[in-house]
Amino acid sequence: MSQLNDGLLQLRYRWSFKKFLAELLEKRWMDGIIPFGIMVCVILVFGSQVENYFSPDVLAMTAREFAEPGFVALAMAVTLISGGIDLSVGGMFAIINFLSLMLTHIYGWPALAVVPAALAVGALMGALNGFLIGFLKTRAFLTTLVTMIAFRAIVKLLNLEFAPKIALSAKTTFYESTVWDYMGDGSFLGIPSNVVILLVVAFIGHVLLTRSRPGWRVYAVGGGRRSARHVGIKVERTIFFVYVISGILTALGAVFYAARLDSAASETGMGLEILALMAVVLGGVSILGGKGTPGRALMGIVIVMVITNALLRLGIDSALNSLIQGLILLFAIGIDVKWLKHLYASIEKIYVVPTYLSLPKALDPRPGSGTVFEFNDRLKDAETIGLDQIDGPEDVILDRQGRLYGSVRQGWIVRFSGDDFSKRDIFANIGGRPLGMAFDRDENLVVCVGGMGLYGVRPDGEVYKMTDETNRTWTRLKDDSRIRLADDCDIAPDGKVYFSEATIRYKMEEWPVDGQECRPNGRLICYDPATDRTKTIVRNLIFPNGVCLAHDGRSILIGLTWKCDVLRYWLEGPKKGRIETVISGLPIYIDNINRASDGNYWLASVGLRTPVYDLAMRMPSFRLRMVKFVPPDEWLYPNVNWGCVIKFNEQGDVLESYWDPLGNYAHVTSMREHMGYLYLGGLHNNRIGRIKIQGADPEWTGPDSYWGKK
Amino acid sequence: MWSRLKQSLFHRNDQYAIPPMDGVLLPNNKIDQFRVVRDSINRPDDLEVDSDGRLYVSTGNCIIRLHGASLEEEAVIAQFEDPPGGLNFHPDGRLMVCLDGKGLALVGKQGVEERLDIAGDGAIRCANTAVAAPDGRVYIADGTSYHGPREWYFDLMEKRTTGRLLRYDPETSKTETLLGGLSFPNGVAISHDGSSLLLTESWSHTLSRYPLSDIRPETRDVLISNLPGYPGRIVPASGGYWMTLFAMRTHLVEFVLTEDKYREEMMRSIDPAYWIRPALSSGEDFLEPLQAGHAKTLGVMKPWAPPRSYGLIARLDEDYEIRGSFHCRVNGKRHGITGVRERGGALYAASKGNSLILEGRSGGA
Amino acid sequence: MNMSSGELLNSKAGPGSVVKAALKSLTQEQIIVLVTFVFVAIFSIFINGFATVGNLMVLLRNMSVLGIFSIGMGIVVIGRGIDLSQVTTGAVSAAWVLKLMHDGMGITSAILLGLALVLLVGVINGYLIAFIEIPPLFATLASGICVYGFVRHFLLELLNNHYVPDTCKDFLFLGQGKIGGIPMPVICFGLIALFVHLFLSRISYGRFIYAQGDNEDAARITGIGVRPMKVLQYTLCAAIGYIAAIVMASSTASLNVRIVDSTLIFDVVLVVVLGGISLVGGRGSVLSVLAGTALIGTLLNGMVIMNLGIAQQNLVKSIVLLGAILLDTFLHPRDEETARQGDI
Amino acid sequence: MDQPKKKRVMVWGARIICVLGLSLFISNVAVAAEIAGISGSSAELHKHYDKSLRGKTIGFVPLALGSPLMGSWDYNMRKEAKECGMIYKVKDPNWNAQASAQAISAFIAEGVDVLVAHNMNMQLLAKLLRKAEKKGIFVIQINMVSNYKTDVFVGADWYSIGLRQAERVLKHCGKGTGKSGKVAIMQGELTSAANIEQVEAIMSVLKNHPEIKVVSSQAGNWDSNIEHDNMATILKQHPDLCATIGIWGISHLGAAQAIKEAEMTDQVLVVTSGGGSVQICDAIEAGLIDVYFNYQSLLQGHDIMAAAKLLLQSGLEPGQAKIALFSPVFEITKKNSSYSCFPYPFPEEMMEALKIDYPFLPISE
Repeated sequence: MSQLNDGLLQLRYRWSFKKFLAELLEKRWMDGIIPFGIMVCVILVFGSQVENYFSPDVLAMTAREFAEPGFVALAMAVTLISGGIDLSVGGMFAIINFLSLMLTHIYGWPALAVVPAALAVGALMGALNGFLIGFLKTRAFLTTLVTMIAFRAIVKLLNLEFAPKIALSAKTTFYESTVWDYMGDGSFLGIPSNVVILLVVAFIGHVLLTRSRPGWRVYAVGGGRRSARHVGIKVERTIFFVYVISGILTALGAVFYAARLDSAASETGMGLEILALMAVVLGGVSILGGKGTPGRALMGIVIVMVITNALLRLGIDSALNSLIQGLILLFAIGIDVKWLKHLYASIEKIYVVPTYLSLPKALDPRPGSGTVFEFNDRLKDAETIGLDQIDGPEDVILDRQGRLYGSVRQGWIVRFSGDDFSKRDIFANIGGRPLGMAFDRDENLVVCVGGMGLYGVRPDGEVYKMTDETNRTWTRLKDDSRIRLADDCDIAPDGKVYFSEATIRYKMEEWPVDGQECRPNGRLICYDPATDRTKTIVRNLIFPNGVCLAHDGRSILIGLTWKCDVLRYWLEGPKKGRIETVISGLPIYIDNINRASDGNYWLASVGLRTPVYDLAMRMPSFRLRMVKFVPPDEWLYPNVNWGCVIKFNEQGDVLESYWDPLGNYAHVTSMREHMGYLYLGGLHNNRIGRIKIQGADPEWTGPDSYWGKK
Repeated sequence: MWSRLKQSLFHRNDQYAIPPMDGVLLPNNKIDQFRVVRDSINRPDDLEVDSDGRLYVSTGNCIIRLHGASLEEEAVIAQFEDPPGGLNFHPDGRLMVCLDGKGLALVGKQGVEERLDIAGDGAIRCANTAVAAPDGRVYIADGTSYHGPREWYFDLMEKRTTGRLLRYDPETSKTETLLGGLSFPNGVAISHDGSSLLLTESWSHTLSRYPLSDIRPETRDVLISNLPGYPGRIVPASGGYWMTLFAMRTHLVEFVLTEDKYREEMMRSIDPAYWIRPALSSGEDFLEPLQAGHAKTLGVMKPWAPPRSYGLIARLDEDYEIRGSFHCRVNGKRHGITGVRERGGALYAASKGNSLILEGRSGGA
Repeated sequence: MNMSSGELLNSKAGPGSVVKAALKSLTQEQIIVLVTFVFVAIFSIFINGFATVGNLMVLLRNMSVLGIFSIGMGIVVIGRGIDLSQVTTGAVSAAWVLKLMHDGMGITSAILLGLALVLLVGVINGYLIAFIEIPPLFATLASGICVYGFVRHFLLELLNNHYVPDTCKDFLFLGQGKIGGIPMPVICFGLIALFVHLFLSRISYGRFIYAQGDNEDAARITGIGVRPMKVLQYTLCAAIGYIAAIVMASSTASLNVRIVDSTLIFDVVLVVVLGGISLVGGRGSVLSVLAGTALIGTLLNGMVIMNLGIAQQNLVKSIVLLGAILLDTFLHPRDEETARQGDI
Repeated sequence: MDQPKKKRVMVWGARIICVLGLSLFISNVAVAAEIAGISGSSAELHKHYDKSLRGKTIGFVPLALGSPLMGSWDYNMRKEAKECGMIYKVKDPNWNAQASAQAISAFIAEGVDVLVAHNMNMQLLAKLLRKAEKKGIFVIQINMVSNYKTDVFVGADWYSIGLRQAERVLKHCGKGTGKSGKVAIMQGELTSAANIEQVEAIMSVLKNHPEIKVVSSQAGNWDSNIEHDNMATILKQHPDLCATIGIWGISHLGAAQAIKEAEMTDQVLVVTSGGGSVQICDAIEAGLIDVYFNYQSLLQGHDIMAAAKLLLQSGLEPGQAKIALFSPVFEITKKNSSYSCFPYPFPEEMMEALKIDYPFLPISE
């Protein structure tokens, strides 16, 4: 009954919407998904309202009208991303429009010459903004506001001077030029010419911004001028060029506008800046800078243009129209601000999702309990090696020459040599957090490095990467292709490295949080040096930690820390690829597993199960609230101050246990037998210990048992 | 359910209500520097000094007297079937002894002379301290009507408020209940001017004062509220008072106190020794709950780890302001201080948690 | 800020710093006043009919509306904000008042209704900025568009031009009347300037605005309710803008809502920044507004007499404003270290 | 050749075009009638009328709604379209160039039968209008002629208005009047066709009279506030100003106010022009404005509809006809101001007229 009950509870907590949501929000494309949704809705809603909205020629017409603001939106987007803003786009737009008409109508330039000229002038005007904002460090908003007024005034003046000429030059009422007309009316495969150009430009811009150094600089500057400057980016220059580009893009739009309408109106581009601003913000380009892409800007412009255009075509009166636009703008910016402000906080809030785990009643380890786990003092007089010379040797291992290696917090592999291990040197500096280790056939040291992956160290101390990613699980929302917390490894006779990844949801230093969550977040991965391929072979394990190849080399043992189980994964034989439980419900939290000389296995315990913690494991919501409301330093923990080492046999019977009453080996995360001695390491210990084992084979060494005598 | 709602609505502000150990309560190691008068003495609970400077200790099932230059000599002066607790002299020279579950005993020249175990509306289950006013009437802090002093933590984890303040009149040998529904009244003392009565309530972390002439709930005057620990006994000092805090509050315990489902299941199914609760001593048994801060790194337990047990004596001045404090921190071994007395310049403390009698300089706080 | 610019000063030796030191000895108001005098002198010499008492009075009169607007804006800018919806709100509300009077409502009740509307908008602005934390620029930009659309659609029946009906000729006194030969607009300007000056310099709330504008976080830490303060600022700004709009409407006996599309709001910002109320907040005073107003007034008046077109006027204005902004950044350089993100 | 003469020629040219157009159009109707084999009876006419009009759509793109001028157009078109069973659509770009372009192309896309465009300037919509005609839509331009001449132009004859304004000013300030002869011109939008023509007309007259000095000619962007301030300045500078000419009465009211404030209403002749809404007549009553040339926007609205009806019945292809209907212009002064203006905003009963559902005969074959 209770079994069934447990099962049900497990199911109930297995899948969690909050977990799904948290991992969803983590996705970078989430920022883009919202504007996209809005866009689709808007198109459907208004499209259904306006008659024959989707008929090809109408669509083409609309698209043509969208394109020119589209360019301006791109310009606005670039400036916003760089942490600025360009309100003078409208003015520039008008000037360029007028200029190109002047050149075509009055001076009769060929269109092919007009375009570059216009772009050049646009760049020039942008350069003015850029110089003021970038180098003189004026405030973007006011500066561009002023230049906007100035540009507008200039347009007016030009207009007074030339508009009548353009207008009254009767014979050139319509400036005839195939190129010009193509720009204005032509289309390519049914797509209006300016739309084609817009898409091309947007694509190039996207690639440049998101995939090239200059682009990254723009994002960096927008994300934070200070940091950008501190990392040595030339902020001034970057900003300058951003505004130049903004000018060019605007100019491009204006030329197309001129080609389409042939109108030198001084009202041209009135309110275009607002339109563009609205668009890009709606598209999810943050006004706080450093966020957004050209693609999103285009989405935004589509949204805005659909709305305004539809409102106009529905004959909505102008006032209501502007009211709606204003509300949309307000809404968009509000969302934008709030989204950025709260996104990460809310992810933090809901990321940890504890699940239900019911452990069987544990054997009593207390003194006088008479169980195999009964507390004893067998580790009391262990010799200490490298006392206070070593910071947390998670794993220890010895090579054929009897040198002792420890993987320590600083990211080193520390080596002790000499007959009393008095000589200490740093064998290799890998970085990350080196954890489990194993020697391969050629005496390369294979190391699991927390936060980095699986690395190898040649006998001469040269470090080389073996793998740091595996095949992604497509059914999972969270990208688990990177290896975040490789924990312990062992090597099969065929040279394949089997290693455990404790959790894919948390970083190295967050492992206790995973303990609170207690989800099957871990997995067993196999790396084959021969083919250099990495493959996940077992998923959904609860913090798999120790990995040890069975003596016969036909199966591997996996220790699940929080589940207190030892599993066996068959590499060959009838049960090949199958998993079976060897031991379940130990009273201790399992860490590394290693071979013993007598054909049994050593198992290190990182800590003890306590009754209250077991109870907490059966009350996920309690743990959730604890993680939320209690300061991390006061969280309930497994008792990691009393570690021990136990020995068990192939059948999974626990044979004996070793305890330290002094607490010098507060917790033991690893142990190796070597020449009749047992060496002890601990994740937070300040020493390596060793004790003489009664009745152990004094000749036995790890490498021999794996790769035979040399 | 409501608590759940409250949690979600009000962001559990109560979680952050524990004041930091700061200012006059800044942790130090002064208790660790005390001289050990006796060790391996069986869980001493309270101390009392007589006019000749002899030290009376309630320990195990008896009262012993320590005397001599450095208190090296000792004599058993009374035996009980139940562990004795709070000690105080009655003006008539008899020693008032609180007995676990058995109320009060007055010990005179001929040993136990008088017993008081029923008080008006029920047995005195948990007499923590008894103190006599100058007029000879005895005020008794009866912690709870459910458990004896030994099981104080049951009372805490059951969130009971059944404590009483009783007054016993030797003349008429009448007992009356002055106050009820207190949350574990622990220490009771008469102010220096003899005009008012001081009372500590452990579970509400308060020290309050009542005018001796008129003790009613209405006349309560809270002197200190929201202490960072659970106040125990309070005794007069030269120009002030000593107050023991026998254990500290921790976020985890406060949290568990709000988690009814978990708490009840824990109390139902788990050995009390391994509950999440404050204790007088800790660290011996490895099935005890462990908190993140406790994890040893490089073989060291951090002194600032969350205290399951702690040693703390606070010094109050005439105006009941805390002026200083003696500490024994988490990594120390002199925890659970329940009794304290001052004699001359010396301060004697009983560490019930670690079964020690300690002597320090009273001026040190 | 000052300190850091001081450091800048020390760090950069050379002619620039010398000039800067010289300039720094003057406050920006003083500089502007000087410039104004220069302009006045030039105009008086080269433009006949400028230096007449009558013209100067006209100059004052024409500037008073802009001046009133600017004082309102000044309050917000001192608090490190900006209100681009001020003119819009004021104008449409005033138009509504005219409409109401046209529909037969009494002057006072109409004006009070309009005021209520404006206060509401001010509070909403403040809320958006203080509580939803939308940058002022965008919040007021958007709210301006909203208010314009809302009032025009629901209250003005889409009419652009609104007139003071014959029944309410008294209303015209506000803009056209004279007291002791001084036109009412000038008097309103004076009074408001006085009140706001007292508010900013004598009342604790006024001082708080400076504190908040100078360093919002510090202000919050010292226990000033920064958010309510902001709401207060934007409400005040809107209300003062409303007064300006009323005066404007009354002086031409009509109001065209399209003034919203004009560059008036930019003129207001121009006056404020020019006068030395830096956009970094916490600087300047009503006096700065007066100085700025004087300069712009002189310029515009002179340009009108010189018969320059609107376009030319705008060009000149924008150049002057550019100069002002440069001066501002030169005197109070933006401190890259403390500059907040999105603070554009 | 010099500007004014060229202009005058143009205008006369326009008038001739107009006359020719009308005759052409009449002949067309005759032709059409013949083809339709109509005997000439009213019923037959009615049939032809209904057939060619009913259910046809007419689209209107003003600069913006909400001013008397465009309001009255909108009103009349709405009403008359309803009367003859046509569908009337309006899209309001509210002074926004892109928007009005969008509106036009939207109408083209939706395929209306008649398109009425109020052009912001001389060639904003030119290209689109040509496109519309190519697509088989009749295009009527109002008040502001674009440099692409479409089927019909309905609107004020700015040039002649300008001439007449100048004449009035001459009469008031010219030779022998003994006035200073100083004249201020308050322009509107310098690039709008109306403005250009009218001002040129005025100048062409005034410049032949040396005694007249144009002391100021500034653009007020149709904004009464700007005109007010400008005028105030000008008056201070030229206290002996003789007359002011405004292009648009509504905005010129600002200048008039300024004159009133300066108490120079009697001295300064205020000449302006416009569509003739009631505010103007009030102003004339009040003596703010002296002479007002009213091109009667309500009538223009009617003309637009008339032109639309003609085109639809004429059987012409879009782009064939070139017709100009210059609006009749009335000069309003104090004498006739009481009855020469239309109320705006329109009174209820006028709005009621829009709500009527007119009865229609079925179209009989």
